[in-house]
Amino acid sequence: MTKPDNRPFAIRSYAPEQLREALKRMYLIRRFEEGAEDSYMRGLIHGTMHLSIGQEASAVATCIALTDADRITSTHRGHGHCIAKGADVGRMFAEFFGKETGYCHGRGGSMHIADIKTGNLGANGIVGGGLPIAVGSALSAKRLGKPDVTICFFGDGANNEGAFHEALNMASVWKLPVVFVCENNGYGMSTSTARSTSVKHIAERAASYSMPGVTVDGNDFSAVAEAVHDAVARARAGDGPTLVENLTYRWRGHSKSDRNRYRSREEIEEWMARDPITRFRAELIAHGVLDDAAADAIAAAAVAEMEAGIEFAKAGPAPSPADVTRYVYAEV
Amino acid sequence: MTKPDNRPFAIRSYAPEQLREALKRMYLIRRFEEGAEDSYMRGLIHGTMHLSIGQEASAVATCIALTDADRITSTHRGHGHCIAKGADVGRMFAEFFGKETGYCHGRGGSMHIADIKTGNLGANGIVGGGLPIAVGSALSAKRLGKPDVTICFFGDGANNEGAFHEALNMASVWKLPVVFVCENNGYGMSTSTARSTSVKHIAERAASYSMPGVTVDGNDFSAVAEAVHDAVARARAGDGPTLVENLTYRWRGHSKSDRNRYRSREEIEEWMARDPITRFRAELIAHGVLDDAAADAIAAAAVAEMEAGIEFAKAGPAPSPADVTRYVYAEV
Amino acid sequence: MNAMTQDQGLRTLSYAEAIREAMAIAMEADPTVILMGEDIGVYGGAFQVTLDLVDRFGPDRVMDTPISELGGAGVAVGAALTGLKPIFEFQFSDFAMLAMEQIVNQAAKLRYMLGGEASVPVVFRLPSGSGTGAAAQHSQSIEAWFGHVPGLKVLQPSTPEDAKGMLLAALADSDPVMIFEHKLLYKMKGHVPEGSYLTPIGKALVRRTGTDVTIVAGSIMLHRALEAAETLAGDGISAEVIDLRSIRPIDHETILASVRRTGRLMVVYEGVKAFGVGAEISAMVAESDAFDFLDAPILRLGAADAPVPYNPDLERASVPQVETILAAARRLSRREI
Amino acid sequence: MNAMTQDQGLRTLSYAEAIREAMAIAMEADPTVILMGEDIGVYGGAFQVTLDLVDRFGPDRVMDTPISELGGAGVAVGAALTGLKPIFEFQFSDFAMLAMEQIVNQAAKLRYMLGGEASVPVVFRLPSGSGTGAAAQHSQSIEAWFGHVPGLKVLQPSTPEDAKGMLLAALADSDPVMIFEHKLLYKMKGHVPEGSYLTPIGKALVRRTGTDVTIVAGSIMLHRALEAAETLAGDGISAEVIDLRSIRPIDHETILASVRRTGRLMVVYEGVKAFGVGAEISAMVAESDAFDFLDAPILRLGAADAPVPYNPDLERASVPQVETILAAARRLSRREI
Ligand SMILES: Cc1ncc(C[n+]2csc(CCOP(=O)(O)OP(=O)(O)O)c2C)c(N)n1
Ligand SMILES: Cc1ncc(C[n+]2csc(CCOP(=O)(O)OP(=O)(O)O)c2C)c(N)n1
Ligand SMILES: [Mg+2]
Ligand SMILES: [Mg+2]
Repeated sequence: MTKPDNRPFAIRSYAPEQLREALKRMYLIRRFEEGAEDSYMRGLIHGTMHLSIGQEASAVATCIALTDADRITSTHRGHGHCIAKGADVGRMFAEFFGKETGYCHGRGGSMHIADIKTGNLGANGIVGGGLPIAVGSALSAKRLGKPDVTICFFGDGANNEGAFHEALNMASVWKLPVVFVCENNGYGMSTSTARSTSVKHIAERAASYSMPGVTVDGNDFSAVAEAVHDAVARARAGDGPTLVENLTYRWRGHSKSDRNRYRSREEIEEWMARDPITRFRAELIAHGVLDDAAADAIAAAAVAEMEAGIEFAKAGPAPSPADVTRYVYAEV
Repeated sequence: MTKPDNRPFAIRSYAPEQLREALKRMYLIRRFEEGAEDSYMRGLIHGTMHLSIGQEASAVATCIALTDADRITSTHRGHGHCIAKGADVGRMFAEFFGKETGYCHGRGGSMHIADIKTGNLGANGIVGGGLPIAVGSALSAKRLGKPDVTICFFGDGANNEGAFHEALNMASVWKLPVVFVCENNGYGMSTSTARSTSVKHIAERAASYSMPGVTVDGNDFSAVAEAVHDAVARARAGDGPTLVENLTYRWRGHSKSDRNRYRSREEIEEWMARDPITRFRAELIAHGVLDDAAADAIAAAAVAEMEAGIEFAKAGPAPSPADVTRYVYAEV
Repeated sequence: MNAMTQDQGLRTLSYAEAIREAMAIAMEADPTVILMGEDIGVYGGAFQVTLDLVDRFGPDRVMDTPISELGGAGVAVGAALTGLKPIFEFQFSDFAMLAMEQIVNQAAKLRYMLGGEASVPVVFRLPSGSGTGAAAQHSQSIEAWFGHVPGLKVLQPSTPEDAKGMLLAALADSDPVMIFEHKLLYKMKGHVPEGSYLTPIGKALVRRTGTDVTIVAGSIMLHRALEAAETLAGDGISAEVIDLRSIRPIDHETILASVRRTGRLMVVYEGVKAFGVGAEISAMVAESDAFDFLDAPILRLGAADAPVPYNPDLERASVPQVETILAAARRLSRREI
Repeated sequence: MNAMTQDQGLRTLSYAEAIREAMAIAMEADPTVILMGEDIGVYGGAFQVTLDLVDRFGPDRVMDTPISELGGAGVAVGAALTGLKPIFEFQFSDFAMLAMEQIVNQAAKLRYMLGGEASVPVVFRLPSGSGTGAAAQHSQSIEAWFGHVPGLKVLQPSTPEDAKGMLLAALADSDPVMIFEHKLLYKMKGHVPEGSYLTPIGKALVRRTGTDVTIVAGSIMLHRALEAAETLAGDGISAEVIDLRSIRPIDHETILASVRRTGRLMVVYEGVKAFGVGAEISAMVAESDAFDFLDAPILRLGAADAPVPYNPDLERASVPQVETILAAARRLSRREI
């Protein structure tokens, strides 16, 4: 009889190389968003943006075991998902700077970044917009006989959209290979789940669709990874969808114009003390996946990658105003 | 110590006069719809219509204890609700015949009949269209400090619309005095609940909105009356919404163009054997509310009322084509 | 209904059959084509357009959806984005209002927002129009809205032949296409070629040549216009009748060429007059060089400024009929600057 | 931005403040007026229009809704049908696409479908337009769609004074009214009278008189047109600038009277050119007797045929700017038949 492996799920399930890459992506998300914020302040980026700082575990642990053929749909708060799925931050910055070298050739910006090659079907400016699209993506996999799973990220606020209900119902009726990952950060813009949502946990709503629903600490990398792993396995086995709810928190305001009149300083600080990156890093060190120096090196690499990304983005050409109607229709 | 009253809920709760009126309305619905069907065959009615024959208990037992100030929102299959709430069949037929004397002055037809005076906010051509409207009506009652309750009728098919989800969530969050009455007749048009809906009983979905959900035999007058009574009491007490699911069956096709390729003869016959009118009549007789002769007299009165209604309708004037844009805007 | 639709020894099908044939051909040829919609399986669709297709292709490819228009359309969009070619039927075009977000915010814009890195080859079929006594929420003609949406293509077949060819063309297109089918045309018969062929998207067609006045009309209004033109000929008024066919893009050239010749233009359409298809065509002509050739104001005949009424006489009065077209055409032909 | 908006010793407010003042006045006067929308309470609305109103009127009358546009709008419709007067804010007009069914199938049609037996006095407020770098799903100008919908009234204030007066007029109206507010105007300051007053619905306003060309424009385009007109005056071109104000109904008389005088018409609007506001106005003129007074084609300046792009230069290029208006007006003034 072998001794049970009591290490956290992620540690016992993934190779050290994968885990280090995951830590790297978490740092990269954090640094990328800080870099974006800084660029925004300097006037290099226009419009608005929604930062996911504080939610990095949810994005990276969800995507850790996915292949490029597995797909995600993302949200307005999608930078983390994008990087977690493997996007290049240079092309992301280029998009923010409105360059032809950006993922959307400067047409989309932060709210529409997609990276089809790594399976990211795109952020979405419409809350809940990605929910049925994810189900359609899962339908494609099933009809085309492919093993690919689709992960649908959405927020606690999105769960009150009719699209949520319609999408989960169809996914269940048709037993499609999709995992609904709710990033419950407690607020849809200024409105707390308590004031907007008639259940305590979004995962309770899974019962309405006869699918498993699980709520996990979304700042605990291993907890997220395990829940998503099980859901993905279920989906790949043809057993249908699952709803995973990651409890997490965004450190920053909803968007650049948030004056933060609806949250207390204490609440924010309490959550900052549960920084998912610090926790994951400590876990990796505790289990010998790396040491402090190696972790610092990873963190430093993330900074370098972020900085190189900004340089790449700055250097890229801007689209020509004459091309304003390009890409509306397929070119024939 | 008094002996517990083991009689069915309706018998012990309502005055004989009310019960006889209820039986009368059930007969009237049946005869009205048969009359409408017949008129349709004769070419007196154009368009289409959705008959609720077989579902009369659900309509009448739901409305038995409501006042005119209590409101309902109805559906495309709304004749029963309309009569149950107290409408005049003459004006209903007049509407079907497209007359100025009809409830909608001939502009609405079967799918839009409303009778604001008796609290019927209207049938609806859009599946699920009435769900948020009912919540709005309940919001009015609450804000205006009135004790009125709103009943929202909808079908099993409608429960898969996003509007269902959004409406129930808001009603619950705001604790509004509304009762959602799902008439589950097993099919949305040709699509069975099994093929369209990821739960067995719609009432299971109440948990997603932290409201009570109860499933009853919708052809059992007393069962419906009791469930709705409790829900209305809860609503009036300020405790918020309830979802009541009446299991029932429509004897006729979905609409006039249904070729019935999705249900078996046996299934239909099985349900016809559970005729809600026959059952309620027998119950009333068994408990001495009336005798056979009195019941026959009620049935005959329903026929007479139906026939008089048709005559009234025929005699009414048609709107003038010159008035085609009348009623688009308020006249000032 | 008129000469054009009469059997001349050629194979005839109804408009509904022609659409069904197009779907069957596409499904045979391409396993990625699927059908989605409410009651399109064993029921055959509210207008029986998909009748028996589920028997031929099975429920995995002829999918009855729950009554979830937003979600259903969104599933079709997501499927189109990832390798399938869905044909999504809205049971009535009116219900597309529930799915505007997926049609307009997602399907129409995805290619652009993604800088050309993705495409959404979805086809939406929308039974449309009045005349069935189904009242205000089941009788609308909302196609003009989609003319206002870059990224979409919007078609309106008026014959069985075009109904088939346009659907096949839509499937061959890599962008989202909306096809508005008129409910009253489903039973109309006409010649339909065998096999696969594509009716070009964005091309209007002169269905009757004339010299005195140009009448642009699509869908069922084409047939009313042709009937009116026949009577006008007896009056000595020679009307050119153009089948619009495509609302987005609009075939400017065919219309302008005709107006340059006739100097008089009338647009007939079933949607509400204000902000309808006629507004765009009129404005397009009025800003073009053909303006200089106009000998009279540009007339629009559209629906009354009201929801579609239930009463059959009101319903009839609310949209252009042969006699309204006739009267307007006579007025227009007499008008001098 | 131009003379009209400059302080002349009179009380000035921003467009957002003017709207807020209108809401506060209405809520003070009428306890049935309530506000509904996403984040309109403590957050003050995405554009801070409802700032602090929740403190004044409490959360029962300033209701944060869940993110449920269809349901939220439907609740407002149901409430309006039964005794309340809700002002429902869509956070961005783009999100109204989720609620088209309740706006168009229900609110707009209920009075008619019920033969006049009910009314739906709801007001929808819709922050609209581009210029904020928010890209394709947060920058649309979809007001033309609602011009196509009988039963609705559709307004577009271009000044703080009108923003207040139109909202009060909308609340005094017993039919559903949609008010498209331009995001770039929220901070614009201008004179706003104290107290309650109603800006008449359906009346355009000549903001600048002229003799050579008529420019019809609404919302932010009015300001661009006025700026262009100022420059044109230097060129010796006298432009009459009409503030459209109301898209449904459109004030035919004011526009036609001007065109009869100038003989030249240009319509400037931010929505996509095809099927936009300009199409309706152009067609209305081209079918009217004013047609005979036209000395040149009718020009439309609308948005490029594309979703609104993110890149700021593309975004700017996608909608009419002062210089585009100038160039077009010069072209138009020189044009002879
Ligand atoms: C349909 C729609 N409604 C409203 C908005 C405006 N909006 C953008 S993000 C947001 C809050 C979303 O909350 P949640 O889903 O919890 O995601 P989070 O921002 O917390 O990540 C709102 C209201 C939108 N973009 N789309
Ligand atoms: C939004 C919308 N989608 C589809 C339809 C067409 N339709 C009318 S009734 C119906 C079935 C409704 O099923 P259910 O809610 O169960 O009511 P039932 O007809 O069984 O009483 C359908 C699909 C519609 N009227 N509205
Ligand atoms: Mg959130
Ligand atoms: Mg049903």
